[in-house]
Amino acid sequence: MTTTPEQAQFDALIAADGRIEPRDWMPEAYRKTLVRQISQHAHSEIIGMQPEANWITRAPSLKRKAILMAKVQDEAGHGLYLYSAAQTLGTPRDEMTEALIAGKAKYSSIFNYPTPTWADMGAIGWLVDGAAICNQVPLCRASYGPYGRAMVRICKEESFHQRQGFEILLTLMQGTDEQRRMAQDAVDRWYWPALQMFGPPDDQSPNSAQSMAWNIKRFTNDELRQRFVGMLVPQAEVLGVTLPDPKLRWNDETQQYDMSEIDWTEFFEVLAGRGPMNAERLRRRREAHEDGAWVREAAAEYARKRGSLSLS
Amino acid sequence: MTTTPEQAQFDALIAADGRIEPRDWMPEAYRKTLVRQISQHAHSEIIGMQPEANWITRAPSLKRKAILMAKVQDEAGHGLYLYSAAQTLGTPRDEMTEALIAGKAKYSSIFNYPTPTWADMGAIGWLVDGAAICNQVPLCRASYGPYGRAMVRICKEESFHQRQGFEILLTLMQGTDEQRRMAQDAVDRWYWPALQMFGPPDDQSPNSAQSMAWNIKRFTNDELRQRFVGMLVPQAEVLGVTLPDPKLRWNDETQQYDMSEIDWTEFFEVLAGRGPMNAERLRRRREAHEDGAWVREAAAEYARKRGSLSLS
Amino acid sequence: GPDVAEYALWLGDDALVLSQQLGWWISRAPELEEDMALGNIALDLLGHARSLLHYAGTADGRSEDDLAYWRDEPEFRSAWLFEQENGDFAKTIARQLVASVYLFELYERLRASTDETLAAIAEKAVKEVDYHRDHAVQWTLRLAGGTDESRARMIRALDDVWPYVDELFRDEPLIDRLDGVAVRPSTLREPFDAVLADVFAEADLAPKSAFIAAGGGREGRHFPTLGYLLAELQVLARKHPGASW
Amino acid sequence: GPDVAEYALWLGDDALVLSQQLGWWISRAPELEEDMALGNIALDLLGHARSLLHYAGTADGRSEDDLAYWRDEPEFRSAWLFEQENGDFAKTIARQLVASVYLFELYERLRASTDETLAAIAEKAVKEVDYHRDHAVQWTLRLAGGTDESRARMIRALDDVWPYVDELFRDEPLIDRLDGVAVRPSTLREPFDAVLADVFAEADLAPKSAFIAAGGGREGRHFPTLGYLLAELQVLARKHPGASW
Repeated sequence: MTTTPEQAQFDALIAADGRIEPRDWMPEAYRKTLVRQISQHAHSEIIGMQPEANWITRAPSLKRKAILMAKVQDEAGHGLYLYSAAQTLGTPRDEMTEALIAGKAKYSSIFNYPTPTWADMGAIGWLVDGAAICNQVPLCRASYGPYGRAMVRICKEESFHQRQGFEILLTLMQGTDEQRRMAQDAVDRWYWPALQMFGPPDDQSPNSAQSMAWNIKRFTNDELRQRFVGMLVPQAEVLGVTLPDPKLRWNDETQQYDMSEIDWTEFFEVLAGRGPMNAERLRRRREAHEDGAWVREAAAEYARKRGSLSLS
Repeated sequence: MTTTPEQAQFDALIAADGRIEPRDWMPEAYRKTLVRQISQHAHSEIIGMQPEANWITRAPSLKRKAILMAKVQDEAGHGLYLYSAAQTLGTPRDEMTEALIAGKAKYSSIFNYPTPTWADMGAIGWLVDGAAICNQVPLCRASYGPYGRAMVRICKEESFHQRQGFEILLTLMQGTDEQRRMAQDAVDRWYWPALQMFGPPDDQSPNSAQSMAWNIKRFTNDELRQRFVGMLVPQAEVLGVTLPDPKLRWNDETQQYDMSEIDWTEFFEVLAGRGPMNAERLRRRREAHEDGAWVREAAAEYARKRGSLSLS
Repeated sequence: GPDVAEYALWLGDDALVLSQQLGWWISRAPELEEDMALGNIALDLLGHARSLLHYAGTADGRSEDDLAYWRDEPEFRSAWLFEQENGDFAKTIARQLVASVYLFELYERLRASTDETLAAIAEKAVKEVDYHRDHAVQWTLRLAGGTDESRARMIRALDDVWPYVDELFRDEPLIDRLDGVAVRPSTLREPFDAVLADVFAEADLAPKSAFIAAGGGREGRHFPTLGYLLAELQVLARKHPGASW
Repeated sequence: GPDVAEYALWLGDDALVLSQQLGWWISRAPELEEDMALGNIALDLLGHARSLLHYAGTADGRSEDDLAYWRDEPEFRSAWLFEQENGDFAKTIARQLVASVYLFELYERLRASTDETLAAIAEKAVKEVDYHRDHAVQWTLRLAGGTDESRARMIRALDDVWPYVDELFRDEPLIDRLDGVAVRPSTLREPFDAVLADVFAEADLAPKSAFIAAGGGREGRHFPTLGYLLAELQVLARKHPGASW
């Protein structure tokens, strides 16, 4: 198999850690991988609005309500940037939305968990956004330009969200007994699912190597997971919460944290559609999309009429 | 003007306090008066469900919730009997419903008031159902058979509802200070509108005479109002609530209660569409009707298919 | 004992939550006959809930109202099916179909419980639930066999409740401790499926979902709707602690 | 003084109630751009509510959260327009159109208030409300001039909010006591009508209703939706008296 000139140019750019832009030639597999990853990421932002929207109307103080509203709204914004980045690869937003609603597209499995208490707003910020940041910071250097640039903006906001989550938990931990219990319970529920956000162990992650070769991914799943836990441990101490892993401790020899083996059974159960909220997340997205169809049609029709008016 | 034989027979029946049945001949004006009165009464039952339905999901004990649900459900039943009685006069239910939703039909103005507190469930039962009973008991002897018979059944249930309303207020009056205040406040709000349910004073009620001549109505507005107040006074003493009329007292000379002059300004304001809930009552009825259209169409279509199936 | 009380809570909370949701329809149904029918069903279920909560409360001296108004979300024991929102009329009917067929099979067997109170409650309830079942079946047939729109809505509604069917038939550890007293949920699946198979055959329906919800109501983990439902149910009572009504 | 505080509550409660309702749309809007736009508007309004409630509370030492979470329904001062349900998107837009045109005219004049705090709040708010007004106008035009369905919905929505317009422009006795501080509501009616007349002319609309609702929000008599809205808004805070968040 001979290498085409375009392929050679692409390879050279990647080798030089340069950026691929929308008009550049790229291998089909690279394009496909990116569309899959970026649209998954966009869907995750959109579906991820739901667990938090659950508490907007019930937030326990006006300040927290404002922060939460702004956060969920940011997620809509992230979804928009990401859909736009994916669109530069030739896939229209509608098509991605249809795939999501039809259950044919993936999104981060973490959003299939419910948010039964206010403390979940803290735990999601601290743990879920925290894990997302570990995953995403390296993506700011992803080889595909529009993706990398979208991630720069997103990461800034995410780290703000993580701080707010931490602050919610801190306030709860300094509050009443009931509030402390609420915070610890939320950490207990979100800790393992957050660790699972980095994906299966490296030896079971077949697509990672290609993504790393293409400079889309920069670190392995296990590397990122370690980095995340390293970040959490001192913060947990400040909070006064216990991370629910009795085996968790620093190992001077390996220079990383020992931890219990992750139980992937539940992860794969949720992935297979047997988590708590899988059905509801898609139902709710579908409902919003379908209830809004007449509005989108009206806007399109109005634009069409105005367009033909200004042309006539 | 000569009297036709049918007219003579009708007049004789009325004179003998007999009953007119659907197949009997009747004057057009009699038919029209009845359709108007019965459909108004039906609409009042249906619209009257809304102020009470407002508390079904929030009733403060399961027993009260059950009683309230049963009551609102009874009102749907009353609406059904009355629409059926009106249908025997040749007006289909659909037509009456359309007229209601289009704002072309009247219903009792009392249901244009809101029910901001639980005590309103007591005050409506005691005062509104109480006034309704005073109005309706004589209607059990109305000359039109189907109407009189519907009223017999309705009156039985209404007097049960009135007792329940009284009991709600009694419990509140024997409760905490806040509950007592709530009860008195509700009585203050509903007392005058309830007295207005009997209609304008006799000297301003032009249609009464004809209705009485036809044995539809048996007592004048003022007679009924006096009877109602006479019933309330001892019950208010048992409850320990104050009726909000400083001039209210028994007059040995006239052998009836003296009372303040009724301020009809508000009554006519509400009647003219400037009450608190006029718009909302119709909007909500329209919404239920329109949201249910696809269900009624489905039922009709299914029945049609089954019918043609069993015929084939 | 506490185990029987816990079991009574399971059944009582299912009935209470469903009743609360159906109560919303009164004054909003597609026709007056349905205001009455759904009202009737809500009333029957509220009756079951009251009997069951009253019985559950005898274990530790709490009243039906203590249990309904003063427990927080994690103390409730309702299954997720009952916690699904009313949605449109088709969704309400789909939920009713699953709920009433399940409850009928449950109460029919619970009549033979060695616990006399539960047996007596079941004896009364089964007759009422039989009517609820008939109501749901008739409407399922009408909507599935009515217009194109009603059929589409009915199919979607069944698909939407389907993920919550599985939880109803899980044997929790409590069941093992209540041999002869409780009905083993797993034993109800076959008769449930058989009844639904007949209905679906007649209506030419085949509910499906890519999902089976994890559930967890029996352990106090609830569908997000429950928090809102309880906020509304309890708001007035909680504003007046200690008051009688 | 207490009169200024009362006036701040009027405006603050209007903003709080509307913000709470708009917040529901976030994650449920017809398109992502509207999740963001409605979220933005809700956030702006919440900002106004916080400033105004904070200021109202300085009169007697209550915090914005004391006022938002610990007052009961009769202590709220919102007008009925703001208490109207979200309904469909057209209803939300119709409510937004009336609310934002009214608020724009109000805040524009309130900048000249002799009360410096109110003037400063108005100075900031008027710019944001200008954007809200533009958003509502654009959508009114789109829906009225879009499809047959959207036009029918827009007409119905405007008719449905119309009975609640009148209350906004009534001069309550409080206003007489706040000469120079408060804006006299009746003076806003003419500019309000003028703006809407332009919009309606462009959209070929003519809202009408046989009804003018009595209202009464400024005296604590509210539309029935408010009780439910507050139950949800306050449920968590009230479960934990004295807690910080």
